[in-house]
Amino acid sequence: MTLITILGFILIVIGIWGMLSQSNIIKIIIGFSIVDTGIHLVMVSIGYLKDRTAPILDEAVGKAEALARVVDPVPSALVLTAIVIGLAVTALMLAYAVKLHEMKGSLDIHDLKELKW
Amino acid sequence: MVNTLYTIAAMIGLAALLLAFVRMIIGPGAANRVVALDVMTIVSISLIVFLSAHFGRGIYLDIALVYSLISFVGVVAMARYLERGL
Amino acid sequence: MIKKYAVLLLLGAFALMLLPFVTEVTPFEELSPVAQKYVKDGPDELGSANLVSSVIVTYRGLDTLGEVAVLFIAAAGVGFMLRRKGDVKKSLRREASGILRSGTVFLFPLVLLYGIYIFLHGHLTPGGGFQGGVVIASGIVLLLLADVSAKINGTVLQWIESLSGAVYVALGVLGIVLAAGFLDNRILPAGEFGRLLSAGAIPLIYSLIGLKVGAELVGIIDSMQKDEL
Amino acid sequence: MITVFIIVLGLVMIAAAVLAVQQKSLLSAVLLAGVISLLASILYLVLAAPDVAMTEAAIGSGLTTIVFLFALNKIRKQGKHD
Amino acid sequence: MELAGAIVTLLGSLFLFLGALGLFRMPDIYNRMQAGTKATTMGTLLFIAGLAMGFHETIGVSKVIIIILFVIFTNPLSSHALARAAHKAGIPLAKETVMDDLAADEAKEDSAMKGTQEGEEL
Amino acid sequence: MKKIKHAILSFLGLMLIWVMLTPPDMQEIVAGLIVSVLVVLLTLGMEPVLGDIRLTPKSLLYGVLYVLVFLRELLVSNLDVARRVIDPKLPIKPGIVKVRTKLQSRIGRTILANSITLTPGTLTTEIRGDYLYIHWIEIRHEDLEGATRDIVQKFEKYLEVIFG
Repeated sequence: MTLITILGFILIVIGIWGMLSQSNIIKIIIGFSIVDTGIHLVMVSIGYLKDRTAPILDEAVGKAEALARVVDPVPSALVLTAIVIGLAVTALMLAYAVKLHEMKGSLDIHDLKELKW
Repeated sequence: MVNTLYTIAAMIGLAALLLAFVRMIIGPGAANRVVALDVMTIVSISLIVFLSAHFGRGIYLDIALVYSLISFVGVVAMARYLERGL
Repeated sequence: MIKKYAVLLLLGAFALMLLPFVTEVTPFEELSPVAQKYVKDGPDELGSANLVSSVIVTYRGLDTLGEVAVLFIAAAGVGFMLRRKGDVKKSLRREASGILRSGTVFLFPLVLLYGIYIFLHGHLTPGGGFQGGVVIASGIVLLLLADVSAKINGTVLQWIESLSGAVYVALGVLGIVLAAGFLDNRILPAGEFGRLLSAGAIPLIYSLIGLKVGAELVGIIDSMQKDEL
Repeated sequence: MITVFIIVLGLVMIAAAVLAVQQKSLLSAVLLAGVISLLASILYLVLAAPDVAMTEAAIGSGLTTIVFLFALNKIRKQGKHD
Repeated sequence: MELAGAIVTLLGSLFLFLGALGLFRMPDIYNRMQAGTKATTMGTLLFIAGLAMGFHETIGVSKVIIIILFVIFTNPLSSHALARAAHKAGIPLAKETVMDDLAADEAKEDSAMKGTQEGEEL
Repeated sequence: MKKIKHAILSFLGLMLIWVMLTPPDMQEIVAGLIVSVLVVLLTLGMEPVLGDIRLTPKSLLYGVLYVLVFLRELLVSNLDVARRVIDPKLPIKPGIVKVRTKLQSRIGRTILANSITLTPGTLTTEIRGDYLYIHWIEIRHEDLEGATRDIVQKFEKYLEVIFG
């Protein structure tokens, strides 16, 4: 549905705004996860076909009529794995943030002066 | 007639979700937001069951079940964080 | 100040870039050719009622293997980042209330049963290995939350994880030998469509994925939680 | 009917996202990110993708929030001992 | 049967709304939790039961019963955990509050075991 | 002894839930048997909370009565909350009171606390030893005995027979 596509794009833009404008590392990670959600919404909404139902065959959808009644299963499969990867990446980033806080005692990226040119 | 009643019920459920979200916005403090999130999850479980009936697919109910278990774990984690027991 | 404008400019550029997706793309009326093949032949070829599962486990099985590997690397990375040598102080956590503890003891078997239900029925209902593994991991997190003295046995966790991973790959290789290719599910009989014992090896492979994902996620949580400073 | 659903949930999600970015308190920001995932999984159901909805429910609003909480907890403890 | 289901669902949604309204109007977190827990539990129960009555051919009844059982058992438990956490975190009660036995008892205990330091480090 | 009772009861409970989750089919029932036994074996090391349930005809009868009382109280409590929330003056007089319970078994206390949370105007906040601390939305008795009589005893007489 187009509405959900637009919603996904708005979420992506908000997330990028958060990542760029905030200086706290945890807030940047939250922005990243918002972008993640937005991208997943866009991908699933592109696979949606009007008035169709989930690609799981049971009493409601028979084998014969499946071709005319189900949505695209490929984006679903893609997004499903992407969500799990998103969790792994988020956990890894948080581990970095914890380590960084242990070394520097601060979560603000302005306090990390060594890498600035 | 019957369908209109169901639709009205779902709309009232959405209104409840919105009201809980207002509490989420005004807070004050994280603890109140956790309470609001708890209420929002419970309302969402109802809405998922409604969507399952609306689309006529009984298999969607599994998601409501996952929600009722996972939201419990999440709220307990937040509570333990607040009382410094994590 | 300059930074603020730069951010705004970048966001505007992004919005302009994304705009054609909204205005010019017309929604599809038909399934794409690949999806048509999956939907038309999938149920008869593989015997799985959930087409998403058949795509994940068999048609794009190699991607899933890669994904599980990425998850493993992330878990190892978290464990590596947060490892701590020597001086671990006494844990300073507040005890959970007795009501929560006995409620957890009552609820944990239910969570476990539901997780197993999800990954055994990956080919019939929404769900599968990833979701089931996450539900089981949440159950174990619940135990960690409710009991201050609860510890996770790292050796058992590693054994579960590596054993299920090894069996997963072995099943994949068996697919080359007995059926059409790597991770083909037709190494077991297809069974009757729509019952529990159907879809060849999909329930088996999904159970292994579930165990592996669950073990990895518990590992991540464990390294996040233990060794308080 | 479903359109009303999408519009209301979408507006709430956008508001939650903006607040999550603007919020001063980290814990509140994490909770608002949890709300986004919660409502996204309802939208996945509308989009006829129950597998994705279940994954988002279990991971997005469950485990991600818990992992964030554990990390915040570790950071809080480190702050105490400085 | 369908009409009865619709009416039960409508009733349930009204309780859900009242729960959210209570969450909105009450003065402090404990009273909010009171409204939030009770009304939403009952509301969900009625909402789901009504849907099961109206659509029992398509969605089945047994899974709905399991959802109701889970909600009835987990909802008060999580509320209890939250209420305890809120009190331990020192969130104040509303100004209408008459008495607080728990805080009184905790203060008594703290003065009794002064010097052990255990309470301080948490 | 308690452990065996716990194992059998939890096996039966898990099996019931499995049968309700799955469609009626022979394969599913066999799978349910295997999975339930597996889960019971995996959780054998935990506390046998269900071992406290008494299995006499009287306790079963009281169990049914308890469910009926609980449902009535749930309905009453919701009407009570509705009345308070709708009233523009918001008639509340909250506070935390202390009550005592006679129940000894842990699962019995848990169910008592949950029931109290779902009944009119009360919310279990903390448990310490034999005392429960309860947030009451409209305090009617400030003393221990009065509050115990009002809040706890309507459930306790049933739960005492079931769990002891």
